[in-house]
Amino acid sequence: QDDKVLNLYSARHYQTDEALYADFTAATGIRINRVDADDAGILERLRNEGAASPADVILLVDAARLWRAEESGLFRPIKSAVLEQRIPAKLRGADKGQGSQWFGFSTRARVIVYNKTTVKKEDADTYEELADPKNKGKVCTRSGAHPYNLSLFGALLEHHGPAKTETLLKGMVDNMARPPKGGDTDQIKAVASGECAIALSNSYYVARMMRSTKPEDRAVMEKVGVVFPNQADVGAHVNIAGGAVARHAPHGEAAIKFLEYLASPKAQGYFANGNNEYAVVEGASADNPALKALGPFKAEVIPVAVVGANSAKVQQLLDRVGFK
Amino acid sequence: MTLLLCLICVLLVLPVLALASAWWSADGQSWATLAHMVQTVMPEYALTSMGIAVGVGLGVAVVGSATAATVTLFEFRGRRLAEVLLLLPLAMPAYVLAYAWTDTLQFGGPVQTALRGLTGAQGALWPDIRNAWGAIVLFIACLYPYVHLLVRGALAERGVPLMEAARLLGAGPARRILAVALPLARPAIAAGTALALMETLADYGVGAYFGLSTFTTGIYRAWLSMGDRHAAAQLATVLLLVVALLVWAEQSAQRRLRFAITRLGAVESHEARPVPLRGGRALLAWTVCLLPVLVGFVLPVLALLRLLAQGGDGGDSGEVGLPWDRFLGWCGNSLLLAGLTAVLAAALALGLGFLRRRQPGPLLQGLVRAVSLGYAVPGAVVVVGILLPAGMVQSLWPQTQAAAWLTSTLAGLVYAYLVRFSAVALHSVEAGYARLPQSLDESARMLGARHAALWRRVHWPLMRRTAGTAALLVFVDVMKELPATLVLRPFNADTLAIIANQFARDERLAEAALPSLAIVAVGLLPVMLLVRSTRPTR
Amino acid sequence: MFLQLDQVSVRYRSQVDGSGREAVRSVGLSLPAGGIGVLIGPSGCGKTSLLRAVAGLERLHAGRITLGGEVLGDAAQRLHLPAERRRIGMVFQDYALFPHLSVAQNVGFGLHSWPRAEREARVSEMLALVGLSAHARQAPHQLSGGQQQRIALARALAPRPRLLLLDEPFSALDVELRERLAHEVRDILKQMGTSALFVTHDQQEAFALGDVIGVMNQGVLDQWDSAYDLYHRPATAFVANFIGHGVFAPARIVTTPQGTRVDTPLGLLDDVAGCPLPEAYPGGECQVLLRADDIVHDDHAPVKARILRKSFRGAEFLYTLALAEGLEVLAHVPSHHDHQVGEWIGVRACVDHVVTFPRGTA
Amino acid sequence: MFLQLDQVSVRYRSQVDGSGREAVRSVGLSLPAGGIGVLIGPSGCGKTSLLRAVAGLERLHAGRITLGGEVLGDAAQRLHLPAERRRIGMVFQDYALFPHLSVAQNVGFGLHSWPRAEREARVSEMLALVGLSAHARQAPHQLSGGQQQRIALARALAPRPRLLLLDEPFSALDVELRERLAHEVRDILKQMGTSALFVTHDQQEAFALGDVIGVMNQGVLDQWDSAYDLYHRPATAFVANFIGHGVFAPARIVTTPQGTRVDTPLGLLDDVAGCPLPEAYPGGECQVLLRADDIVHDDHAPVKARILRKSFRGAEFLYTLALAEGLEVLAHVPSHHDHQVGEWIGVRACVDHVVTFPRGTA
Ligand SMILES: Nc1ncnc2c1ncn2[C@@H]1O[C@H](COP(=O)(O)OP(=O)(O)OP(=O)(O)O)[C@@H](O)[C@H]1O
Ligand SMILES: Nc1ncnc2c1ncn2[C@@H]1O[C@H](COP(=O)(O)OP(=O)(O)OP(=O)(O)O)[C@@H](O)[C@H]1O
Ligand SMILES: [Fe+3]
Ligand SMILES: [Mg+2]
Ligand SMILES: [Mg+2]
Repeated sequence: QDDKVLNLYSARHYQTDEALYADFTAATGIRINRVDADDAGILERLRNEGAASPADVILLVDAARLWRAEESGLFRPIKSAVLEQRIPAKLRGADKGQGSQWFGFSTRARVIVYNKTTVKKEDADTYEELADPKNKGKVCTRSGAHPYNLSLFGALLEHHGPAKTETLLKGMVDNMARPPKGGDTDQIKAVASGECAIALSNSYYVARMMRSTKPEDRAVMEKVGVVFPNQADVGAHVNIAGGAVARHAPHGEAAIKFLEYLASPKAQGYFANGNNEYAVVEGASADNPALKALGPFKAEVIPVAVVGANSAKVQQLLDRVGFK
Repeated sequence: MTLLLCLICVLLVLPVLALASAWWSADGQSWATLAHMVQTVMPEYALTSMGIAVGVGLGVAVVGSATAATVTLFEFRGRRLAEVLLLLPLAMPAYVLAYAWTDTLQFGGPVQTALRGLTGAQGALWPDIRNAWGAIVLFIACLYPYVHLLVRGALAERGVPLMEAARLLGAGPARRILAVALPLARPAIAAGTALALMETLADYGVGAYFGLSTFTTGIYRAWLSMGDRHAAAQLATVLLLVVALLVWAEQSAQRRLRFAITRLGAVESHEARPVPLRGGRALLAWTVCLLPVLVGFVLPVLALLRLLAQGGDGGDSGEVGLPWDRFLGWCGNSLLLAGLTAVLAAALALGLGFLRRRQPGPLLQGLVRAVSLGYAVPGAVVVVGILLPAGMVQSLWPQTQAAAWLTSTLAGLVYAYLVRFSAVALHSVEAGYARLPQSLDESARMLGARHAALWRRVHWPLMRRTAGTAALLVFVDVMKELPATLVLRPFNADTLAIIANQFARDERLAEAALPSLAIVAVGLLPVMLLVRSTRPTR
Repeated sequence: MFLQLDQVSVRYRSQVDGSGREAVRSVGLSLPAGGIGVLIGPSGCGKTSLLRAVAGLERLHAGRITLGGEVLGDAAQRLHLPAERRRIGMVFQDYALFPHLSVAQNVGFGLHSWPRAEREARVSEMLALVGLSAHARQAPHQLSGGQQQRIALARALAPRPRLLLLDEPFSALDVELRERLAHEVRDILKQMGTSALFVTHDQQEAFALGDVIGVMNQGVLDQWDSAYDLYHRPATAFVANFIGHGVFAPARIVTTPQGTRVDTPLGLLDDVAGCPLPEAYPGGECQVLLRADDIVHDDHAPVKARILRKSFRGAEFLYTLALAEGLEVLAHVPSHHDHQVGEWIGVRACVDHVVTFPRGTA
Repeated sequence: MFLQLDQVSVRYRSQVDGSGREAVRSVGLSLPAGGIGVLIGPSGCGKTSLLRAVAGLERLHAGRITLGGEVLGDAAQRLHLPAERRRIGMVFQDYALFPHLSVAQNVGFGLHSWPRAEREARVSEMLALVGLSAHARQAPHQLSGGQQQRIALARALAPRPRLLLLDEPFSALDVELRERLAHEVRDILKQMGTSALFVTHDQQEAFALGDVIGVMNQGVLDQWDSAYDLYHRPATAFVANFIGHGVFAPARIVTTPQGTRVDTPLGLLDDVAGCPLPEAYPGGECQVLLRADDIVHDDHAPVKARILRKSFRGAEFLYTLALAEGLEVLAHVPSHHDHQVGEWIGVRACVDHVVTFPRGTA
């Protein structure tokens, strides 16, 4: 077998990753074959290719999906000293003796964005406040069914239990300034324009807007404030983008090498600087001005498996309260 | 030959069957999921879908027929230009249209901002277009060409003797068009509308972006959020059943009637010549033609160009913009896939059309109907339908590597496209065949022309243009296709649609603008080519 | 006159070389209100083209058409009233039934603006007239050729047009039905005072239907006259030849003690009421029309002829005979005289109206 | 026999209620090699349907067809040879010319496998036969109705099929052309020994063309016989009525000293060669067929009749007459007797073959 190639299935949708891969090839001489799609599609493909799958490394951008793929036996456990050393245990799959099945390489926080002129920061600094009647007609979000939100609500469910969560979600629905639609950037712009006042967004979209050279984007960011929610209690919700080695990977060696490369300072720098994500390796995010400006925050600690297992339940709750 | 075609059909129906099989293999969990959805959201989803379908169906039928009638039955300054313009929206993917219009018209978009600045007004000047009504308008604007193209073909061969007869029975131009020309084009209108409807029902991109609660949204939720493939497949088959019923109803209504014109009228007759329009009426004709083109092409392209001119949001962070060097490769992949699929689909449709004409029977009819259903399945669900049987085959006979083969070659992708888009070619060709009188076949057969000769010497010369139209429609559909390409393409085989989607998913509309425009531009190539060959010579 | 055509020409542009071909040349005719005219002539002579010009489906290349005083078309003034505004009905040679409408809907097409009840009544009435009430709900393609033709007729009659054009409206019907329909249609037209212009290739039908009959020949209207005059006083050799079975025999006008006679291979012909004076032809040389009905088989006749062919026509045989000097003539012989091909039989001419033309015109 | 039909039925499934309608019912007929058969019958009686069954364009609902010993179709054995393998030519009632081919290409369509030179020669030959050589390069829609029909004929004749089916091949042609073509087509068929089955609604044509003639009535073949027998010995009242102008008059078979006679309103009829014996009818009561040709105008005849209508037919008038007791009869009267409508004229019957039927069958 030609160990000079590596087959990569990626759900990362960031053009900056090109540089990341090119660097890896330059460093190791291993060529990367790549297919990127959405998480669901990649898993479906992997599942059906079965033992014949050419995939070596799988990159996904949602912890729940990583967990589910692991449950379905699509990954193989990895023993790698480098990975174990660099990546915090809470960002790894459970180790049942043979090593973890997946590793998080970057994180993004689900932050609250608010309009500085119409909303006081204190009124929007917890997720729960999104459901508070005081924010009636102010909230906008992307679809509740989007993995970013499913993941967040899954965590809420874990904290509050089903009944309370349902009330919370209902409250959010009642507070909506408009029905859920568009992406996170859309919500930020809507907050700035005054169409609504409070929104949820992934941190990297916020950071990207902050660093934009376009005057409109800067004008948008002038108008909005960003807050890491729940700093007083559980911390802000954090999701993981991570990778794993496919169960039937033909180039297992190269695959591990690649994952180790992703944990390297250089690659972590790409995540942090190129895509405004939080690197998992200490200090790598340091020179991203936007992330620096956002400052440090308290992240929630919650087992990924729990969030993953919750997503179907969350969807049912959403359906019930009419959260689109 | 018959066997081969039937085999191909079975192969193409396989994914649909795989989805249907979910009803047998359904477990308690999927029933629970279904029950939950039916109790909570499904009624609303179904209602929304129905509303949108009705709106789009009526809209495309009216806009498509009206524009087709305008350019074929009338002559006015710049008619040729109008003919070309009317096809442009074909190249426009619905999701791109949705992005472009939303960006332009939304609260914080350039138009409202400018207007607010101008008038000093506050708040939203108009409601957000991201609702069911907006979706209906957008779908009409990008799907009417299906109807337009097919109807244009039908009207070009309109029965001159019949139009003359109608004249002599006192029918003025309006009644002649409404009571004779268009009813004769009914198979074409029905086929085009069916295609537009299936496309609408299968859509996810626009629906998701607009936050619409459609049936397809439901399917996706069941699959993605609840992780329940079975329930998703079950819902998908419900959708198929509805579509199948609709198509069947129209077909059986048509069966009683004929739409073929046995004798051709004199070329020089008035009826064969388009009626010249001048002054106000010519203006009206232009309005009819321009409105859909403006909404479906010109304005969104301008919007995209504006985004492009503003440059990416990349900023100083050193994020890369578009890698120009690879752009050609993406174009190439798109063209290759689209071209290959278009030719294959058209050939398949012609083959099946021919067979059905030779041996009309319920078996073939059912098979063709079933193949057509692929178009009504949301793209990602088709992928599941394709991978499922392949995966099964592979797990039973691992050495075949069926699923891996499917994903590691372009052939697999082309197969997926055929599963999904054969309907487009089938419907077009069927509408074309409806215009060919049976008596021609009969006389050819009496003169000893059977099978191949009948095909080559009678059907092909008379169906050539229809085949071109069919190929064109498939071509642009493949150019725009996303979900199946996303999942099933081999390594490193990105297409323009993939790239556009990558940017769009990353919420970078400005960067998405360029590949989107490229899709449009590349899609226009064959459109232009076919404008010429599908232009009626008579 | 109700319908008036002056110098009407119709031209088709040829697609091969772009040049024009005149299908109708300088045709003039007129028809009184309520009159029925019939056009006959060989295939391709321009009958359909002329009807289409009257209907307004072809523009006039030259000439002028008026109907009830109103100018329908005038080539010189570039005037052309659109067909749908002429209130003229037409039965097309190829029926042109709407394939997407039922039989009843086809018939009712022209009654669009009528109140529903009246429309339905009229449709039933028309279907009853053509004997197809039972087929009202069928599609045209489910009908036989003759049935389709009858629907086309019913459809054209239904809206009570002021002028009706009928292009071979009975060509696909059997004799009995055709006669009955011709009769009834004529009665209806006469009752309603509708004028009509028929095209037919059946002389009997022309004679039975027409108040005036026109014979067309290569785009030209040779004669526009009553049936009787057409038969007995044909204007051209072509008309003489076209109407009724006959051959032209060389003849000479001679003056005998009993008066002017025509000397023919069958002997001297007598009744020269319709015959021009001898000096009309140089040296009296002319040709005379001998119709099959004019030749009588008579065993005692001095002239003998050999039977070349014979064909059974019911009550009689049509014999093709050759005289000794070679001239071929036709004769109707009652079918109880059963002579064999090759036999020599006696014939004589028994002509009421002698029709002569200059040599070489036919 | 070359062509043999046994108990052939054709049925169309009605699309409205799904039930079947029999267009042809248990038809049996046979045609020797080189023979020419003609089918006549009223519109919608199933002629076209029968031809289509022979051609293989409709499946048999019952019965069996063989051609030259080969079984073409057999309903009982579910056998159906496809049309294109039967080597049968057909002229369609609606021509069905190929719109994308020129006239010459249409004619040459069936000669695909012939060498080029031969094909071209044959096409020219056929075009010449139908008199359309000048139109070879035109498109079918540029031709007149009759011209199109002739192209359809030329196209079917060109490949020299072993059996030719012609569905009203001359219906759009004028009498002269039609007779010439009928004649020439007959000669060609006879020369080449091709069998043919014509459909026509013109009795004269049927008599002129057919070796055997069949009369169809509502899907049933009433008689399949020579022209002479059809006319003089009709098998059914329908055939008698359909062939030749006539009416049925009540009559009685009586025995006179001179032999058996038929007593009719016009007096005793004499020649009873074809007449069944008196006891065939209860009390001798029957009806007798009186054709227009059988009624002779004779000023000295004792029976008088009043002229109801008259129509000019060229050599003669067709009079519709009413006898004193009310019976209407038809008569052909030479056109030099010019009586007026309403006048009473003397008539007598002059019947060769007396045709009688039981009362109430027509
Ligand atoms: N496709 C069809 N579907 C149903 N009924 C039909 C169809 N074609 C013909 N018929 C019916 O079958 C009967 C016989 O039709 P056919 O065409 O054989 O008549 P025909 O003898 O050829 O008459 P014509 O002289 O008018 O052409 C008619 O009553 C007609 O209405
Ligand atoms: N659309 C056309 N283009 C060119 N020539 C035509 C066209 N229509 C008819 N013609 C020619 O014009 C002449 C007259 O045609 P027309 O149809 O008037 O004949 P017609 O008298 O009706 O003959 P028929 O009795 O055969 O129907 C014919 O020679 C025909 O070939
Ligand atoms: Fe994202
Ligand atoms: Mg004509
Ligand atoms: Mg017929």
